[in-house]
Amino acid sequence: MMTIVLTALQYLGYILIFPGFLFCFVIGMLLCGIDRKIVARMQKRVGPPVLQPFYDFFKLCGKETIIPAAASKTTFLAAPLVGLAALVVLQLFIPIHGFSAFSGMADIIVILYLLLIPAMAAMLGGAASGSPYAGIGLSREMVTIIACELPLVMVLLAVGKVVGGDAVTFSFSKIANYQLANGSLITHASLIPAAIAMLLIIPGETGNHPFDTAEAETEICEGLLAEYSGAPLAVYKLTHCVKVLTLTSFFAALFLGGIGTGIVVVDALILVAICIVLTIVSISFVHAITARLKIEQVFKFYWTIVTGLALISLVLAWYGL
Amino acid sequence: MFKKLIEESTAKSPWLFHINAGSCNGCDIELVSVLTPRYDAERLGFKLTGTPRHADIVVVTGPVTSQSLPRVLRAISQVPEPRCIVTMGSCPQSGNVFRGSYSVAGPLSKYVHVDVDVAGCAPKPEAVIDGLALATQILKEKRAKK
Amino acid sequence: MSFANFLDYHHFPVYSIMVLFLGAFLIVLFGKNKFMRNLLAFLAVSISLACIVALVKPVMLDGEIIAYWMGNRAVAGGYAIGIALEVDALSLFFALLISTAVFVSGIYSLQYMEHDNNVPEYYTLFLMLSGGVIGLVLSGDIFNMFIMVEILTFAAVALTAFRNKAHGALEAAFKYLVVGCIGSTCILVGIIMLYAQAHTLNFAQLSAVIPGNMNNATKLAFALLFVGFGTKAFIVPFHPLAADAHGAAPASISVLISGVLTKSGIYGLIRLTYFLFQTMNLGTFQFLLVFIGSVSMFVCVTMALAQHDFKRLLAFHSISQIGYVLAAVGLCTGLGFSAGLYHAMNHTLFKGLLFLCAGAVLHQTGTTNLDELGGLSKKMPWTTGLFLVGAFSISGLPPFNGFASKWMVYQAAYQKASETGNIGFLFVTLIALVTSVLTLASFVKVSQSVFFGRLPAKYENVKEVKGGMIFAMCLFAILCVVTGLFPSAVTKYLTEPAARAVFSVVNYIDAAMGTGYAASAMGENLPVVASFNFNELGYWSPISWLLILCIALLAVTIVAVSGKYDKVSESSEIADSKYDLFFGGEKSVYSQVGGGDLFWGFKHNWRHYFSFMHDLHSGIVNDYSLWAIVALAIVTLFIQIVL
Amino acid sequence: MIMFNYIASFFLIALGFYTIITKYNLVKTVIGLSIADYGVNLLIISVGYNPGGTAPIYTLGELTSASYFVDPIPQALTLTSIVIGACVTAMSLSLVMKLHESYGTLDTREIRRLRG
Repeated sequence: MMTIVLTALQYLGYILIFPGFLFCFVIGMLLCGIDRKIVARMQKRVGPPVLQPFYDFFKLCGKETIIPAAASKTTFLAAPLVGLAALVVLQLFIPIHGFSAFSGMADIIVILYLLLIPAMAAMLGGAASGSPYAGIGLSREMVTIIACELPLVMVLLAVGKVVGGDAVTFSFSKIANYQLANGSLITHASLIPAAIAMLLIIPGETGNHPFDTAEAETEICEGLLAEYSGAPLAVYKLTHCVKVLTLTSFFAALFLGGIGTGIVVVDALILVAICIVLTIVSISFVHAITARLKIEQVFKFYWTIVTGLALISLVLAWYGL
Repeated sequence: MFKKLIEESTAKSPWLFHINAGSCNGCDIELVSVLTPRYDAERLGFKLTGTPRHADIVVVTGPVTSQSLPRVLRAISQVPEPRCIVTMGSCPQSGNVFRGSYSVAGPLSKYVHVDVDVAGCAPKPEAVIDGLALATQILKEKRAKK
Repeated sequence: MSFANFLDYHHFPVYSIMVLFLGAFLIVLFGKNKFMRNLLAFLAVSISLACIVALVKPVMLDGEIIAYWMGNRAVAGGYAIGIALEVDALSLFFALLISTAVFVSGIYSLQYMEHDNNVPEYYTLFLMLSGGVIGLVLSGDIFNMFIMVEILTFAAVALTAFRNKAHGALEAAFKYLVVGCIGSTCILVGIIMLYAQAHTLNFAQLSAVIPGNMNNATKLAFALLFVGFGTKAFIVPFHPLAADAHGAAPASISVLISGVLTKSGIYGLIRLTYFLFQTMNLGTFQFLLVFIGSVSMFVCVTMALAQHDFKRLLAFHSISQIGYVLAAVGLCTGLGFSAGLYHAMNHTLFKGLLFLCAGAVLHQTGTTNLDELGGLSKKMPWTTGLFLVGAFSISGLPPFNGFASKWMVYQAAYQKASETGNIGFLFVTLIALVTSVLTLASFVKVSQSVFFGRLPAKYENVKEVKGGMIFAMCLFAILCVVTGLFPSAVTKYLTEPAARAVFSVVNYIDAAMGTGYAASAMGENLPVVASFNFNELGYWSPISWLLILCIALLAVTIVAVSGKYDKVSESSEIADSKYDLFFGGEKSVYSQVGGGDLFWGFKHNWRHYFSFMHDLHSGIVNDYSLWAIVALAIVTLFIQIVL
Repeated sequence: MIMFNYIASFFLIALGFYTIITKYNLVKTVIGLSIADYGVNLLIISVGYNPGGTAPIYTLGELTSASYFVDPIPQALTLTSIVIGACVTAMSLSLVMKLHESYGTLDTREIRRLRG
């Protein structure tokens, strides 16, 4: 009896503290804060404090939540919560150097689909608000997802092929074990284009510059979030931050596995360091040096250049180079 | 403790919504220059938003023409509480050179409660930042009173 | 003969067909009375379902193959003289999902059709259609299969034209009739050519005789039968018919056309390729199936993105999903079959649900035009919720059933690609995944244009549909969730036995013709089946995921609610500009991005493709017939070359 | 001789299909369907034909290895097929009538509200 309770508590701890909510909340916000600071420094500004996302979050919690008369209340309020919960659950499946809170439950293709749920929640929430700006935002968000999906799939298939050989695999644990035994996959020559493609996918999936057409505040009034205010908006902002963490740690699990000590705390810190570096490289640098693209340019970019990179990787992996 | 946290955060993350009520664009340009590297209001947490639903501070420029008045009032009413209204430049405060024109309905304070007036034509960026900082304090007080 | 004899389960297949035809007949006689008619229809569909369900244990679980000779005219002298019903796990699998769809659609019809004229005729045709399809999948005689195909085609054509005042109903029916008849003619000619070769019409005996005696005539027969059943499955290039027919028919019939008729076509194709001609070890032929499947998947999903009508959009998706089934089945691996059949089942469930939702919208608002509707979620909350279940299922969002089967399809394709070293199968995986996300896109479009967004003023007084219709939709929704949450149970008890049945042709032949017949008739031609496995590449446990999600969601909700998340400002009746939508400060008017204009960024890059496709689907019956003939020519050439 | 039957039946089927594809009149389309159907019927009956065979009627005891008759099954199939062909014609002609009522034309190129 005692052991059951302890096990339950342990898993509850996984969900709520590490690598669940608390970890996601703190690290995700931190990554976004660092991103804003780095971008500011690159533009020769002082920039907001690193804790700025926390301030934004708590401020929004204290604001009034207005439900527009045209909105469907339940969907409008529930969508942000569902999106956040789904994203945090997704984070639980991503292994941290061999440590995986819930191993054997979801493989990389499942992760691909689980990533759609927060986006879907945001889209339904936006659609439920009834705003015409949300309609345009939804359209653009969906096109961005379509754009990212193809190269992302190719990257995953290439990784599965390299790890599994003839017996291709989608399994996370096999990928992790392979990297423990053979070193990080990024050292694998055929996967370098895939890693670059993945780095370019991260800002698209999170909706960061220059792929933030869906939330363009200057042209379509924040798109999907146009009618959100107060706490639901805070949840959306948090979801965005967690998404940055999820995608960077997904990258780490795919390409930078095998770096670690075996002690969970140390590994977590290493993961945080890796995520910070990845955020700076793939989000901040790209943000600072580009202007926002038009939506058809986003689509074209992903389906030509990024897909091309991923395809090179896939073909190389296929022929075992 | 939580309440305190929200109060502190309210002062540290004021988001702006900018309404042009018939301005000559002088103030609009100055407002944008506040966000440029030289003055960098983002270090204080300021951020321009695209929709009144996200805003804390509404910045109104221009003499409030009779065409823009209902739009301005509607947009201001859509800002969630606590909110703070800042007029920028002389126009929304007095009408400036447009005063007395058949098409000017201002000043704005006839219609809504204005929290901060930043005078000048156009105001210097330092003055704008000062006014906005004042507005964040008012915002914090409003939040605390609630 | 005692009464207990009638309840022997060996008789159940014939009961399940008879009771539907009998019901159709009785409704013609007594259908004037509303209560009588509803009772008869309900009894017919439920008894049929009960008979099929009762067969699950002996056939699926114990692996028995029931060969039922009508009038006890069994095999004599090595020749099948009588007419047979033969039920193996594959037949039963299809019969099960068909009778489920028929049952739910029947319940839905009771309230859905109450405002129409000529309802007795509707039920007659409805039951004829159902009986035809169940007869097709349970039949062990190839000419009987043809008869059933004709019955169901006629019933479907008549039902498509049933609301002949509706937009394009007659036109759709006529096109369907013409191309359907070309298909039926092909099937009949193919059957006759086989008969001329083998002098038998029994499916099992044909399966034993034909593969060893292939010549040009049998190859031509193969091509003819393939195209004939292809028209019934509406695969590319026959998909425009499906789109027209679904859009025009009453929603309860659209459920049958998409969930049942296409399945019967797929069933025919499986029987044809893997039993009659035994192409299991023929890589090039697998290529044909997989190619057609992939093309169907992609072409139809892009066509769906361009549609402005709710039901027409669903119709194109229907064929897109059939493409998944065909591609997976064409892979000819254990996992591929299991995945394909699983997806066929899921398709029946979620597409049925979606069509019923479309029917509910049509019933209450009188239109299915995406550009006119909007904001119905406030007026029809149940329908909205159920629609979302269906939409999530079809776009493969976990944990609904569409995900489980699509996930298996990807794995099967990738595994096949890796095993054979053929990079072509790799692109099947890619196309399948891209199709899946495009499917999601078009359902986002539907939810934005119909259920969310702004409510047009003319729909202010729309009400939720009645309980009976909601009940029918709930049945499908529950099945969608259940089959999604227990994928391992579904594969173990339903799809894997059916997949095994495909790989055990010899058992099928022996069950009908007597043990040892296959070995003696086929000699060294006995099909050698490469070992097949159901191993998966990854893992996915929906129950645990859902459990964790629930805990997480609960935690978030508790935190949120304790933080006064639900303390919101809502509009009272008094008009207050605070609760208007933000519209750049203007007074908000009804404005919504039209259904056709969503996803502009995608369509702009593909504009040449879309305009080409639009021109191609010209709507002229001559063109569609030409496609059918050209498809026949190509398939004939292909088969003559590779077989 | 029987070869001629096969050629004729395939010619009929091809002619029927040709009519369906090239003629823009609904009634002609229906005629095309019927022609194809007749071709199929001819094919079926020819398949069962045995040169010099007798009618497939016999009583017990009469059947010897030398007795030689026409295959009866295709004849049964032909009957079915003829019935189905009649149904097709009836059904499609009734649809044509209704179409003419609501569209005011019989030209297939104008009956294309559902497209794209």
